[in-house]
Amino acid sequence: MNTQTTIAGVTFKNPVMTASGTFGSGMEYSEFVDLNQLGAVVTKGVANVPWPGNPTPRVAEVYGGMLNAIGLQNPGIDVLMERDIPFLKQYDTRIIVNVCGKTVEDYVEVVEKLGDEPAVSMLEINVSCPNVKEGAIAFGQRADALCHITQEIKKHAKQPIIMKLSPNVTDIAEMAKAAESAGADALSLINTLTGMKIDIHKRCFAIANKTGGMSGPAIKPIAVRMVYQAAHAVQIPVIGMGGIATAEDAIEFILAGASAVSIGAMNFVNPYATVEVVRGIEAYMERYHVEKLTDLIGAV
Amino acid sequence: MNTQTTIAGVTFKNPVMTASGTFGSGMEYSEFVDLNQLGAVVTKGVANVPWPGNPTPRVAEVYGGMLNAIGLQNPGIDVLMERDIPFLKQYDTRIIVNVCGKTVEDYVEVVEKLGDEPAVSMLEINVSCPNVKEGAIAFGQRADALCHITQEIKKHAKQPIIMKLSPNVTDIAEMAKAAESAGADALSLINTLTGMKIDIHKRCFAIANKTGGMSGPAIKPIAVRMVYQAAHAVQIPVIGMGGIATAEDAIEFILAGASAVSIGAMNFVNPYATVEVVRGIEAYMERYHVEKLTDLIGAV
Amino acid sequence: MKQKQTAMVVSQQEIAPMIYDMWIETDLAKTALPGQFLCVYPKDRSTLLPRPISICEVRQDQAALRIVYRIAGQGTEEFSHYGKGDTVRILGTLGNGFPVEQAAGKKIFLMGGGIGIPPMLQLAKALNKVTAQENIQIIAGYRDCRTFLREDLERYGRVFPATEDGSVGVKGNVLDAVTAEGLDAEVIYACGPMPMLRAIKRYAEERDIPAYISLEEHMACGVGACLGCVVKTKEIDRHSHVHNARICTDGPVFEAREVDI
Amino acid sequence: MKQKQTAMVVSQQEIAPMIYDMWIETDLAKTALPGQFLCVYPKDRSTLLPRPISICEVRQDQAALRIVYRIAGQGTEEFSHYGKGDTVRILGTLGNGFPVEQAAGKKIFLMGGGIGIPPMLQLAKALNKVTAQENIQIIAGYRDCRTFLREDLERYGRVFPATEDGSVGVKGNVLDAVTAEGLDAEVIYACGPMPMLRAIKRYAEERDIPAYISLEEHMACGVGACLGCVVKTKEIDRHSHVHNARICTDGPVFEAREVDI
Repeated sequence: MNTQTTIAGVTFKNPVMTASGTFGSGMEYSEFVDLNQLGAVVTKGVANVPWPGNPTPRVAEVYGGMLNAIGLQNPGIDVLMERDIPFLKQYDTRIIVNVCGKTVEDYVEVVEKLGDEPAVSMLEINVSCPNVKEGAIAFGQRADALCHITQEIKKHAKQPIIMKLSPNVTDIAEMAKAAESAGADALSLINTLTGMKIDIHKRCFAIANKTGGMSGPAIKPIAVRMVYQAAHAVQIPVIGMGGIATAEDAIEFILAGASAVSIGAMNFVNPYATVEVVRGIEAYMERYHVEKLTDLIGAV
Repeated sequence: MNTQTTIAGVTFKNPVMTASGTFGSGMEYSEFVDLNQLGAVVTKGVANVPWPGNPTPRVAEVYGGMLNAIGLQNPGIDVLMERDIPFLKQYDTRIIVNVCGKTVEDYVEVVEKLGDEPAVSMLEINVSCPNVKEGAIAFGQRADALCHITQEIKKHAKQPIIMKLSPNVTDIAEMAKAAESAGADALSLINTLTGMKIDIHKRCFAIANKTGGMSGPAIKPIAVRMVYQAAHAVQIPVIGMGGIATAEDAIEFILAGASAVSIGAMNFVNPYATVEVVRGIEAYMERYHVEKLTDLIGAV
Repeated sequence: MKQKQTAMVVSQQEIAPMIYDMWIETDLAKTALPGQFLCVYPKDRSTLLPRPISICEVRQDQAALRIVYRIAGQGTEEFSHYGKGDTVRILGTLGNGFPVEQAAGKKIFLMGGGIGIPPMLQLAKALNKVTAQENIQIIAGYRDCRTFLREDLERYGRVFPATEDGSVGVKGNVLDAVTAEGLDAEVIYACGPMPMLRAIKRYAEERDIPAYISLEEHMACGVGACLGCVVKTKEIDRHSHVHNARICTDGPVFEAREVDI
Repeated sequence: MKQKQTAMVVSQQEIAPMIYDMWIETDLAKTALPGQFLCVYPKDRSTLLPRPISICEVRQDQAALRIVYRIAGQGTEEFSHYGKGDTVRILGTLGNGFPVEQAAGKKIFLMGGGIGIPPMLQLAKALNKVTAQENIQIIAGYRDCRTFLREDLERYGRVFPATEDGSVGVKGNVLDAVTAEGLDAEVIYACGPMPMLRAIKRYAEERDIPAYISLEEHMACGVGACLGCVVKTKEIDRHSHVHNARICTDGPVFEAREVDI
């Protein structure tokens, strides 16, 4: 049985990754799971300088999921390269760094620094965080803006780039095509859906930022639909995510066209989720006599 | 305590309505709830001629909700006026008719026939059904198209019109403004979010139409966010819906800016949901000494 | 009577692998008809839609209903853990049920396939009131030797089992059993998987005898409002005004000739 | 030790309106420290996030942990129905806990407000090992005469209750009690609502004494990965490299001067 999957020339031992922002840099969850078992660790979004993020409350529970407005708090690229990458290098897993910024220049600065780090296999460009005022989402909700930033980053990136798409758009296929035409090597989706929760007793917002990004099993059907539409609109590989809790969920995304999947909010609910999904995919392949994982991609 | 709310000059005894397509024409649920207790019954979308709808399976369960692709099966406007409106006239509740069509002319034909029926208080124009190929959604995802159909219908409508907006858009505020600028008397949102479910054992789509509209508590945070954004973008009243199961949910929408609310998929889970929400809103107003329901609208 | 209520579980046991037999105490039993069904609601709030489950047996005197169901997912898995004294949330009784009177004095097939067998029990009981027991031929199609409900059925008619693996009775499906046993009938009542119902529809049409088949479809409301569970009809349906009837309210039982399956 | 496990409920009772007292059998007790907390996960799938609940008491010999919590929503409401023999899904033990050694030989305030009182019990127990019992002054702020855990606390120190309604002890909050009773201390440990903690921070800074306060914030992961539960810090935090520390891992206990609340 071969669980390998290849994205933009990079081969992963299995299709299970961590969704950026839900797994830190792996250190916290290394107490629960053996990182060597994962296809890749995708680190929390990092900018050119440290970001303090948003005021609290930053998270709230919703039916079947959660809202978050962390605001991309991060220690900056230098700390990531000095502290977090060396930690992850100890493990036999791929490293993908998620990159965020407020301006194109911010992104480029981070991308260039990462170019000197061969241990980083791919870069995921976050143009879809709904929780930061400037930058980020502004690039992710307009096809022309997405094209522009993708082209600029491609000029400077040594590693293949994954454009992480926002689900808060009218036509995900159009966005996927825009990123592909601008040179993206792969796509990942979905980032969180913008949501809101109001405390009816205090008559205030549950999240200081008013709106937050919604994740968790509740959003899975929307994510599966968008992954299906994106995967059928482009030739480049798609990494699927959005509410994956079990191997069954992961396989649903793969059948919809995803070449790999990421576990996000469910790490918070079940710290063993990533490795359980790896084992569950193997069990499914065995049960249905699937020899190569790649035979399942888009096989609906 | 005054639970009345007024929309485009039409006064409702309370803000609780039924979401189009989840309550038939009231007949089925009249066995469970006293329709006299409701602010309004919004009937299932009706076209100029009978529509057969989509093949089955038309519905599927998802985490915290459901997908549906009924395809607007309906008996046509003549049957509605001869059979369903007379039935609803027996009750002391407002009647709002949801209108669908494939072309502008289809909509106009229905709207003109309804103009002769004074028992119908308002018309809700469905330009956001994700499950019919032509018409409907095509009008609901582009601001210019939404403007056009709104203007055309306003030319022929005797009753005030509610434009029912699709949540499958990048900028709900832009769509809300487009409808208002074109003369809409009110807005209702959200219609369902396009989702997909794949059966990983049969490796087929759970719904014959492949995609379906997602509803239920799982989508509530997205709905509350969009109602808040729409209500703050326009002057006309907004009717909020999307996963409302309890009075607490309904109040959350009202605080977000909704002048009224609709109960949708939860009628299927709890046939008494509508009346329970009416009672629960009264209890909340009593507990917090709210004299007029209108004091709660947008009070976050 | 249609009502959503919280009822009490009287007893539950597994009678075959993954197949559970639950008795529920509810006054809905007073009006329940053979072929009608209940909507059963999971308690876990992540699974909201009702599970339609056909009524297997009715004890009006004890105000008790019996349902026999197979674990098919998270909802039915939850139900299978209920025990005596637990509550169960139900909506019922739903659907039209089998037209018992059509069997008056006639020779009958009751054909049940797999989890379509349970509704045949209450139907067989009712048919004993309108025709002689030797006329009641119950053909039950099982996977294997786990012939659940067979003893109960034998109390109300002649039972001819068929099994996919041939371990009991005729090897094959219910129609194979009819041929092998050389049986015939003037009326057919059936419930089971779609391929079986299609075959029975053909069988009945060839012999020009009525066949009342109970259909299944994914449901959301169970009361005829959502139009989720429709079946194509030969004629334009009086309610929908298109070629669709609602399985939950116009059915689940249809005369085979009326539907296009 | 950090581990997610399914543990067994030993006992549970309501000790004040909406306030529940649960003993859990778990080997996590062996390493649990005063001021640490557990994440407790609801079983209903519609509520996924853990509920952080502070450890009230530890019995290492019996491998048992005690938590005392208030019903605040659907999750804690679910927990309140658990009884002896039921399972409870927990992640623990989490957080840094109170620095007991800072109290060596000193005169101490343990200040608990409302549902901030429970962690004071295990802390008082531990402090008995490092200072004389008469030095351990426990000031417990209650709403009313329902002075839950008071008897337990009295076994480990001198308890001065304060009540909002004045029904027991001093009328007012914990600092009103300090004034009224003319108490003083060299070290403060506190847990309770933010206004109370802010007042204690001021009180301690005025007297230039250390105050170790346990903070609360909405959490998602409980293990320091999501950055949901941060508190502003006076200095740049060594882990985050910004003025934010993670309450779940760098806390929940902070020296009041270090945080900007």
